[in-house]
Amino acid sequence: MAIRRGRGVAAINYPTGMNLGGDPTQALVHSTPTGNFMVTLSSVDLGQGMKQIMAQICAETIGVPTDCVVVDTADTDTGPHCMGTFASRGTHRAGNAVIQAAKEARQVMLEVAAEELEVNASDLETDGQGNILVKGAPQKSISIFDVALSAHFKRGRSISGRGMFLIPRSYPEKETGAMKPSTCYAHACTVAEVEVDDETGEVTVLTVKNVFEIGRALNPKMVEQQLVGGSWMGISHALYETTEPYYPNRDHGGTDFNQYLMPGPGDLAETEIIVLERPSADGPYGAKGPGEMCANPQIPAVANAVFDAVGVRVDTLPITPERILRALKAQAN
Amino acid sequence: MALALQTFATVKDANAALKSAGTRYLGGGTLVVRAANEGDVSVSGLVRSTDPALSAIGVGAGKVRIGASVTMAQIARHPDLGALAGAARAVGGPAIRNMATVGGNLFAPAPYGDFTVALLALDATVATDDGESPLETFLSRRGDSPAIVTSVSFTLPKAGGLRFLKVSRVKPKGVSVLSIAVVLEQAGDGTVSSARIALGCMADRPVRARAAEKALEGKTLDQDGIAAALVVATEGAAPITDPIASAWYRAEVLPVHLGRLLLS
Amino acid sequence: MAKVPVQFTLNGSEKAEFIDSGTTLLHALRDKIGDTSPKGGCHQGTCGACSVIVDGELRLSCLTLAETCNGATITTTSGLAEGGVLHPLQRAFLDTFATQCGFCTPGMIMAAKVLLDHTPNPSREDVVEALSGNICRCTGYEPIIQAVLTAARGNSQNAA
Amino acid sequence: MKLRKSYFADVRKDDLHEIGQARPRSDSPGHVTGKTAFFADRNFPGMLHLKMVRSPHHHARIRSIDTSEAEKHPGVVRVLSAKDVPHNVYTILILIQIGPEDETVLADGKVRWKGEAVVAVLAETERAAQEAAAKVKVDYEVLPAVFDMEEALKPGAPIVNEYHGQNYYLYDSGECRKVRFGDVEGGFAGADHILEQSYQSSPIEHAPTETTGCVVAPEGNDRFTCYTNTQAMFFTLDNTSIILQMPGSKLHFVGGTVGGGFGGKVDVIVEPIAILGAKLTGRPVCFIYSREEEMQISSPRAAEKVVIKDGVMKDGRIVARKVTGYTDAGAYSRHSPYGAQKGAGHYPGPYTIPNVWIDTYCVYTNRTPSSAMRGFGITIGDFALEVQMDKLARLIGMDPLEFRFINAYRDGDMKAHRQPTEGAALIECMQEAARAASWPVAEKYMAMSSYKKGA
Repeated sequence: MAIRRGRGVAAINYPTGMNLGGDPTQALVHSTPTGNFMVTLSSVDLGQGMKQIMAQICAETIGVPTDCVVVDTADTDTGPHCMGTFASRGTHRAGNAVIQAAKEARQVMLEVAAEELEVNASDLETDGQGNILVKGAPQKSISIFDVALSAHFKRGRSISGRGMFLIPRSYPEKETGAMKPSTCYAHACTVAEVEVDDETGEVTVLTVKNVFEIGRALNPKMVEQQLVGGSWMGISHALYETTEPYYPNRDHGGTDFNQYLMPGPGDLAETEIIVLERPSADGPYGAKGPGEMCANPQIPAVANAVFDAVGVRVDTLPITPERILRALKAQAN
Repeated sequence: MALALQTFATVKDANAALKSAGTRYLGGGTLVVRAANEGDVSVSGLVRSTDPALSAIGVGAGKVRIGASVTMAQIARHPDLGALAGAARAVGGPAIRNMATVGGNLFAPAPYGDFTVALLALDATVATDDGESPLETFLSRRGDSPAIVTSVSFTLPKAGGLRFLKVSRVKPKGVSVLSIAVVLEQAGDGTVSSARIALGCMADRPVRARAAEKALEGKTLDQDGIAAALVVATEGAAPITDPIASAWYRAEVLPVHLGRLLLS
Repeated sequence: MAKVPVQFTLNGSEKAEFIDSGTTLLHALRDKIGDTSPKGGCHQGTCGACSVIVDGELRLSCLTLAETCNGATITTTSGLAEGGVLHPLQRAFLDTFATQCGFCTPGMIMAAKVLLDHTPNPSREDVVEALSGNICRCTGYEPIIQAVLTAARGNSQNAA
Repeated sequence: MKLRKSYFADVRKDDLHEIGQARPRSDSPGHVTGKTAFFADRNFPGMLHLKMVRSPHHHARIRSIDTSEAEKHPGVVRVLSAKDVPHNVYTILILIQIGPEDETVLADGKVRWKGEAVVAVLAETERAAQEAAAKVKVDYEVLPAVFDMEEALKPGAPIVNEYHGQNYYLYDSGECRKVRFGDVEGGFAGADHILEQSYQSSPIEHAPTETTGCVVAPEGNDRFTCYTNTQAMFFTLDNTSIILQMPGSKLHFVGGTVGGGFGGKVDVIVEPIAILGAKLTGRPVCFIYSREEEMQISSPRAAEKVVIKDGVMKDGRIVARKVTGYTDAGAYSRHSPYGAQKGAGHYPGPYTIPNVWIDTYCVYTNRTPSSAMRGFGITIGDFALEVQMDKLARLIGMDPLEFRFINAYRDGDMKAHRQPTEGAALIECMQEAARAASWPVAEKYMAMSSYKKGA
């Protein structure tokens, strides 16, 4: 019996948003009479935290604390169109729409504040704490609470904005394939370290060191959630997952979580996550879509580590103990 | 038709009710309620018995009798059943172990039924109201008789006397690639005087590895001593193929894991 | 169809309902009583999302018939917060960012609560074992393990 | 997690208030108290349960369907088959002119995969629906099926889907999406080494803990509110409107927090038939996939086969790369032609290669239709590309990470699909990974940058 150790590396990039564009998302923003802000969308939160991120984007753009923003989403009676939550598009597309809507609302807010303070709107700034100040003369200020009251009950202004983001559709050229699949790309590099039992083919992933470049970490803890969970899913894809274990034969497809294999809490690799930020030119505050690509580099990194450990290639996913054992036996012959 | 549950104080009355077509006995629910949830319309009625004997654990004079309704969790924490705790803990996660019963485990098709593998190596006896039968005989006729299993009995192995291994892809919980239970008796010189080896996933139900048992007799527990047993470990086995592993893989790694267990 | 009575204590209050015989505890809680905190993720006993505590033991409500729980004391995640104050486990799940989609969360918290009720100072291995019947597809488990360990350390207030 | 702010500091302003802050999630308190409302947490009095009768065959002609016994079963309120669906055509991307009308909502005359929906039973209880479903009699004439993509592409293979007439999707560019860049054969001719390798995957399930489903309630005013865990509210609204031939104004979709998606809830599968049931019965309806349906019926990530042929020089430069990708769509298109095309735009990966040839095929077989999943069109390709990179490095005796530095794309490099590279950061990721893993890399690579002078 020998437990053999190996490590492997993989580097990848990943497009943000629907391939070839043409996938719009709209947002509406309005203030309540007391200076809170509603973001109205039809985008869906799948657990990645869309609602929280849109609130932070809106708050940053208007210049208020995130607590002052409420996101109302996923209702076709109220929310304007969103193509949907997929293709790493949610933050990028909806975020841009929210920024546009929030900017328009902010402009109205500043105009009302300017009337109240009897200055030019261009001379005003927000302090991020709920107040609007005159640049260079911060003692001259008004709360956003009072601005919203004024807008509603005195000046008859709607502090609101409309946002729409659309990357125009690209059509591939038939013969050359010239096209514009995406406007920005996230990047990653993973180094995986494994142990392989050369008598049973069993693989233990000891460590994964993941470096992700995602444009901007809008909420670092939520980014970490995505990346840690994605890294686990990548390892899971590499070694465990299939609905058809004997593909292309359709027999013995799993029908429950006992038969559909994924790493359990006792199978976790020591996982390191490092994030780099190269803001994208067209992303909301530079953000790209990290949600999908974070599960990709572990698969080849683990595959390459298995080869490094035992000297056999398994080029079919998942890299099961059986496939490794068969390869080892073929190699021995 | 709804799925109705009938509860009886005695096993006798429950046995009588089980004679109705479409009626199944409800133990911990992990097999039969699941089947009903999944649309198995052949199950139309459930029967259970609250007879306290079904929930009793009796240990005395080196003998153990475990009522059929005793759960895996109860076995795992019983102070006198430490030798079986590993096998009981091999079943499911914590919630399943609070529900899954000894009686139910006897009926669990491979890759389930790991605890029964341990019972088979212990040469357990299965009791119903009709009498007692060796577990191996019971398993060979599993499903033929509707009689409710009331208990299993066996001689309590000494501490460490039951070697048990469950191999899973998913840790710490996961269904079996295979499971192995071994009970050995050794002579004063350390050679094996008798061996009972039971295997899970090497057929649709737990089976004994008789050729390997025989090959171990008179041998010492070292690499050379067990070699002959490992060669014949799969003799007579018909491993299952399922989403977890193929028959080929199970047969290939059985000798590896058996060897490791014997040398552990 | 004949109805059968069930009566038990749920999160400290007495509940009595007439249900169809054969109804699972999961359906009784969700559809009859209106406690939707246990989730139906598989109805097979393989995901743990429906986990509840019955007389101090973790049980899968999808495989438990409600009428077998007569007289029992049942705890669900919706009953953990007292007087609007979150249970330390709930607090720890928040503070360590251990929830994503949230569907597995109530079951995870039930499994963790039973662990901490019996083992106030668990090892990582204890936590892993306690959560082993519960599936999470979002988090990769590590944040959940950390949440349980944080709650056990009683320092979740300072963990954020 | 560590944020490495030293990289790209010159192009980034870190002066934001709310962005970049680890604010607590607003949805988390609802999750930990069990208060978050998922779609299935809505319960309506008199709600009916929908169960689907599915094909037991991989490929068969339906001779007849007899639902009479099922309709008489106690508790059954309505049984639906193809004739009840107003516009029995399912196509997810019709509004953006992608994807053919090659699938029905309920099978009409034929089934093309084991598990295809044939008859829907609506009953007072789940149990009654299951029992009645077992009484639906469908007379099938079993037809030859094909499961292997290469077999499916051979002449004489059973035709999976008559809509297409052949077992592949016909793009405007022909039988595959093509990318042609430089002179790939010339590149191979000049290469020191050629390596051609084949990679394969099988279908993968999203496995969200919450299965796909919806709950529909008639509002009493000819409108229907559908609580759903779709990932795309308006895909669902628009497609339902077309299938049911109902004005969109009659439809109201409410989503919210979804119990995990990963791409598996982008197909609009459950809502149209559930709303049809609600419309025809006037009752609330729930249609929730069982775990088995989620595992074997809901569309998985496609199986893929990727063949990569590379020409590489001894000094580490890849001079030509030819990729042929096959995506196993299963019996129907759903999002697969889109996914296969996405692969064409992704190859040859984040590397600058002067001569590239890419063909990506979308192939039909008699299996569960595949569709989107996290990393759609790219995940399996990246597995193939990055294992190939490892093999190439070892072939020429070079360190696998240094080999990637030599070929990594940088700002301004022209990609095979003829877009100049912008915002590259592969090199920096590899540098940081080398540091984190103590992977020895020559100083010249550690000094590289994705920025290119003059770019």
